[in-house]
Amino acid sequence: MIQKEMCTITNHQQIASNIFEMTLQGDIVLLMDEPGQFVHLKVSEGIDPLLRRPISISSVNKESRQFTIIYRVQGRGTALLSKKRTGDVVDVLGPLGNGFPLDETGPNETALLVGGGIGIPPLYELSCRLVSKGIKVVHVLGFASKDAVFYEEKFMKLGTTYIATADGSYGRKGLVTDVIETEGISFDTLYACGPIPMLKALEDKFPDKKVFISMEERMCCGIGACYACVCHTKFDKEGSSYKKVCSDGPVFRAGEVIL
Amino acid sequence: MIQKEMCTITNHQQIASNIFEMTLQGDIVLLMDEPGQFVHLKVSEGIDPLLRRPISISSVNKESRQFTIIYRVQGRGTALLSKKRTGDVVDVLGPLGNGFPLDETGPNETALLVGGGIGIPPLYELSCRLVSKGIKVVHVLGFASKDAVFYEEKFMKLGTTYIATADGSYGRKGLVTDVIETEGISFDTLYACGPIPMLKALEDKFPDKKVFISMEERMCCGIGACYACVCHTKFDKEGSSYKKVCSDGPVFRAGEVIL
Amino acid sequence: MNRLQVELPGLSLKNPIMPASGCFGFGREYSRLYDLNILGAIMIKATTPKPRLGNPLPRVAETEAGMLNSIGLQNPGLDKVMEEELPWLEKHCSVPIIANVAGFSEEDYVEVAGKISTAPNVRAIELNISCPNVKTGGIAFGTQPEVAHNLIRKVKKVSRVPVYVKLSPNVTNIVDIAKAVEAGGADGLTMINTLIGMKLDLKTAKPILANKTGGLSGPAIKPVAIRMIYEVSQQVSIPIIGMGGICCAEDVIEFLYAGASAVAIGSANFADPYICPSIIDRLPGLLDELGFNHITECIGRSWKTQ
Amino acid sequence: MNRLQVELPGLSLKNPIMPASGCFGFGREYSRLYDLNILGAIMIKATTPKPRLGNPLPRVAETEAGMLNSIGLQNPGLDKVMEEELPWLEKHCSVPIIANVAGFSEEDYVEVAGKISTAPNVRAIELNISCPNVKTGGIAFGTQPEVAHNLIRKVKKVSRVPVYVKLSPNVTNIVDIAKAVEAGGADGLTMINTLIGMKLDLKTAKPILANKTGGLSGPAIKPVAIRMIYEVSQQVSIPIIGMGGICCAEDVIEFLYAGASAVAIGSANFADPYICPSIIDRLPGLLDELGFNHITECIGRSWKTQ
Ligand SMILES: Cc1cc2nc3c(=O)[nH]c(=O)nc-3n(C[C@H](O)[C@H](O)[C@H](O)COP(=O)(O)OP(=O)(O)OC[C@H]3O[C@@H](n4cnc5c(N)ncnc54)[C@H](O)[C@@H]3O)c2cc1C
Ligand SMILES: Cc1cc2nc3c(=O)[nH]c(=O)nc-3n(C[C@H](O)[C@H](O)[C@H](O)COP(=O)(O)OP(=O)(O)OC[C@H]3O[C@@H](n4cnc5c(N)ncnc54)[C@H](O)[C@@H]3O)c2cc1C
Ligand SMILES: Cc1cc2nc3c(=O)[nH]c(=O)nc-3n(C[C@H](O)[C@H](O)[C@H](O)COP(=O)(O)O)c2cc1C
Ligand SMILES: Cc1cc2nc3c(=O)[nH]c(=O)nc-3n(C[C@H](O)[C@H](O)[C@H](O)COP(=O)(O)O)c2cc1C
Ligand code: FES
Ligand code: FES
Repeated sequence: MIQKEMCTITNHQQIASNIFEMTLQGDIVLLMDEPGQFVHLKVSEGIDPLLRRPISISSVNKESRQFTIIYRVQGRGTALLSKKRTGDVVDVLGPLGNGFPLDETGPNETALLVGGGIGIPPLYELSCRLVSKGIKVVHVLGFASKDAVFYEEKFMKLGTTYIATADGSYGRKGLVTDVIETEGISFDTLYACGPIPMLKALEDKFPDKKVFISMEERMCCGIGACYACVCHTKFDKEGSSYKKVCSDGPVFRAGEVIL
Repeated sequence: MIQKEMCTITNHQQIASNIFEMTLQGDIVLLMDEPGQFVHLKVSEGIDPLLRRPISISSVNKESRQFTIIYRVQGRGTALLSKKRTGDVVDVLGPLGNGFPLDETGPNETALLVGGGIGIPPLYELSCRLVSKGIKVVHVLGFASKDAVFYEEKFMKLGTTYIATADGSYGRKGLVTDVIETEGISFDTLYACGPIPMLKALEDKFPDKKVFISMEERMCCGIGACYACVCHTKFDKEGSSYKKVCSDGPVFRAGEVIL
Repeated sequence: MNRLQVELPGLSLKNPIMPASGCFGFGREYSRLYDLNILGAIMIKATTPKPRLGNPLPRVAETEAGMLNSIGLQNPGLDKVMEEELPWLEKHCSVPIIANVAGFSEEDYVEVAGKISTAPNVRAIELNISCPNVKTGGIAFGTQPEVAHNLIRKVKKVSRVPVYVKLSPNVTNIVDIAKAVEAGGADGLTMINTLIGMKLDLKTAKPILANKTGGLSGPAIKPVAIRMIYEVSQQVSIPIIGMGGICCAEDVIEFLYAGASAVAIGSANFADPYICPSIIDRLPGLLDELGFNHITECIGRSWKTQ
Repeated sequence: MNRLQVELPGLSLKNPIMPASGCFGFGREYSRLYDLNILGAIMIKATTPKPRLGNPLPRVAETEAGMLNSIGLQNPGLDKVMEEELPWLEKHCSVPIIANVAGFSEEDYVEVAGKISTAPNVRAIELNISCPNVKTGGIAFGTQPEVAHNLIRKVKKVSRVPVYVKLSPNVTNIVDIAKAVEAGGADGLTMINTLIGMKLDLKTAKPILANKTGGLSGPAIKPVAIRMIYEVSQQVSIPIIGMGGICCAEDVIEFLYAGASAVAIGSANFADPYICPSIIDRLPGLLDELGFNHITECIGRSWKTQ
């Protein structure tokens, strides 16, 4: 079920350079079942900006009816969001889309969670859920540079965590794929969220593994009605078969859609 | 001189139904010399709404660098203004236009100040200044109804004050012109601000008196450059001679412009 | 008496509010949010003879008080619309459906209009001669009065339901087109489709949309829509369904004043998926405030002598 | 090296920023706020042969991310502009002046262009064949390629300075008009003028503007302006001064990317009277951020192969 609710901000803080963590409270939380789903936020009343902004749910607490998002200030919409104060309300539509499948990894198996930048937030709830099912998790998290790093300790509490930065200013220098290779990380299932080149590299590197990726596209409706976010399937590159990132995704099995 | 300044709200409260009083602080106050001038406010950052809003200066305190405006929530712009909190800043352009002439009334003469609705605010500073020059002031203030009445006591402290309401729910029932007639108020100079029909009635009623009126028109630039607020002069009804309300007014001598 | 009831050729509307074509798919998604039966009608996504994948991504870009789209008439094709989408709609709601008919040649339009108008819940078709996002067809039919005229005559011959024609605002003289369309036999007009626009990326210097240009919709275009409806409604005698930037009940009244008899809501669904039901809820109260008994009293009030 | 210097026919601009015609009067008022010498140029208010009072009030209405105006070419007339306004400008600043020339017949345009181009500080004229707010003349010249072409030939004969022609966006095919104007001998284009729009009053049901329709300007029309400049700049070889909704330095770069060589700022002056100086201040830093040495590197970057 999808709901629209004015949720109250219970916590809002900057956690890295340009990165904010916001916790919101409302009944909508009771509907949030799959890690990897997202919410569609109206960051201001009125027409400026006009459209909602899709942001992943990064953690959920049903008891306190609170959920958390982590976002980077990118343009006007996220800049306006970052100015809101605790106690203000935000218009939330959600939960939207299909999340990461939890049952594709068995107990005692290992899940590798790979995230890049603002693709990392949804992996946090995913990791919590996998761990609570007795699954071993390994995280490889890529950031642009040291000052963009967030949630390192939180992930470390859940499992082994490698940090890579593009400029080498923190953790290992290089790409997440380099880290997986040099560390020789072995796993049963791979869950990934981040920039398309990263997703592509992972797909190419592990053609025989169970790999799940989460996609990003520009959206309007967020619920599958407007055809803004459509991507081709590998099965039918030119034809009329397609997937909508907002309602069929954002999580897909690797190979399902063309990156 | 005209200045643009981000002024800080030092006080903001509702003083009647839909009517708010806001006090702002800034160096711009040092330029505010003539009662009847106005400021041009940007009520929000960004493009919604796009244009500034003209609001009269209702009182000025140069020592504390504060000035006060009184406004009615009319549409989107004033509604947004009314949501600002003490400590917030407002983008103020001003002071604009020409105010009421103080030297047209001699000491020991009587000035009649007639205001209707949100035309009343600029009369407050005017009255203070006239009184400080030793001039006797009489106020006739018209409101729609009882719940719209504001500043009655403040005006009473300065001089005799009659209140009229259109629906008779407070003070005398009827128009300000009725009050002037039934009370047989005599005066040397008349200063008026309010709806056009009121200004017209006053002009017609006192053709031989010194009458000064303050006009309202939709504005863009507020400084005389865009020709949005132009009105014909009585002297040249059809021709190309004209006055700009923003920069030649808003205060005109009765008869100068066509109402 | 239903104060919101409006009667138009083929369409008995219990209120004048309907989602605009392309912004509501075929109704399935929004049916998860609210009961579609509350709507006056539904304008479904453009249908072409064959399935279409549409234009490459990105297909949407936000602009000041508006948005650009270059979806490019993506749709599952006539057969699937007839076999799956329309029957699904019929099963789930009893609201009149207005089928948006698109194509790349006269034959395309004729084929789709002929077949789709036989569906029991399709009460009218909306001939889309104004799509700015395809290279051939679409807007090419909507900018030349004669071409539009001929197309409509052909479509009228095959359609079993009234034909509304969707006009493009990207023309020098909208009244000329409207008159040609009326003379061609159209039963009504829908206006306006999107203005052609573009947005460039500050970093790459290239258009944000893969298709380069897109259709501008949203509040930004409302003054253009109002002006065109005001002009056209005084020059034709067929009714107009108005659209272009409607965001609230007040906007609906403004469109009716201008001369529209009903309205469609497009981009505003994206900002608030419950916008149609909220507007419908609000209308009776707004009529009270404005002193109208019945919503039809608003129609053309900006130019009618009272 | 001045990184913001742009050379155009008749105009040596120390930066590509100028206030748009009609939004800056004849410069006097804004000179009270800042030194006009910092501007690249100034486009003065339209001038007609005789003084004009313009249209009745209200003449302006706010819309979403835009505004409507129906000033109607109010101006003190050619003689007074020659005798008072231009000499005042010459005395107070050394910036090139672009004189906006308007009229109701070919003779009007020829008369104003011939005389005003003799003023020593008028370095170019901007032929306003796109004013939507007067009943005859204005836009009538700007929507028909042939009419525009003939007018420009006549004006070119009498003008002592380069002639820029201001195009109307209210046309089906802007490229056709632009080509006709170029063929007529224009030295440059300025685009876009306003889109025709209308706003109705919720209470009275009547148009807010006394003139009923008005010209829509502001950020709302920016995507239309960008699209038209993108299309036209690839089809003509004369330079374009771009305008339509510019509010910040980033917008300026977008217009240059699209194909403009300089820009004019209109409605944004009303929101922030210091907008021109702020943009001029910000441009060098923005060029650094984007990695450009010189502002001319931005021109046409959206379509030029690098
Ligand atoms: C399913 C999904 C989940 C996401 N989760 C997160 C998250 O957890 N944290 C986070 O920081 N960001 C996330 N994003 C990206 C986020 O939506 C964009 O950064 C944001 O929309 C930018 O808005 P803006 O107004 O700041 O930027 P602007 O550039 O001003 O936005 C202009 C327009 O482009 C769209 N847009 C710009 N960048 C993106 C993008 N990368 N993806 C989609 N639309 C974009 C905006 O939504 C808006 O419509 C997610 C995107 C998707 C699709
Ligand atoms: C010189 C001057 C002094 C004024 N002083 C005061 C004052 O002290 N207190 C007060 O409450 N109001 C005053 N007004 C009126 C005030 O400017 C309008 O009420 C206000 O602009 C409405 O804005 P809005 O966004 O709430 O309404 P909207 O109706 O949403 O405004 C839409 C547009 O119309 C313009 N507009 C609407 N009504 C008026 C109006 N009456 N006059 C001018 N423009 C209008 C707005 O500025 C805006 O551009 C004054 C007007 C002028 C010209
Ligand atoms: C994403 C999107 C897709 C659209 N698809 C269609 C379409 O398939 N057929 C059509 O006639 N109009 C289409 N339109 C135009 C709308 O129906 C409507 O005419 C236009 O958006 C103006 O209304 P609005 O401002 O309320 O959005 C589309 C608009 C948008 C925003
Ligand atoms: C109040 C006003 C008056 C205008 N007067 C003129 C004019 O006299 N001549 C002209 O060519 N354009 C005139 N314009 C159009 C502007 O020069 C400009 O082309 C248009 O407003 C688009 O730019 P903007 O969106 O930056 O305002 C006027 C615009 C406004 C808002
Ligand atoms: S955003 Fe509308 S279909 Fe995905
Ligand atoms: S508001 Fe621009 S001239 Fe008065």
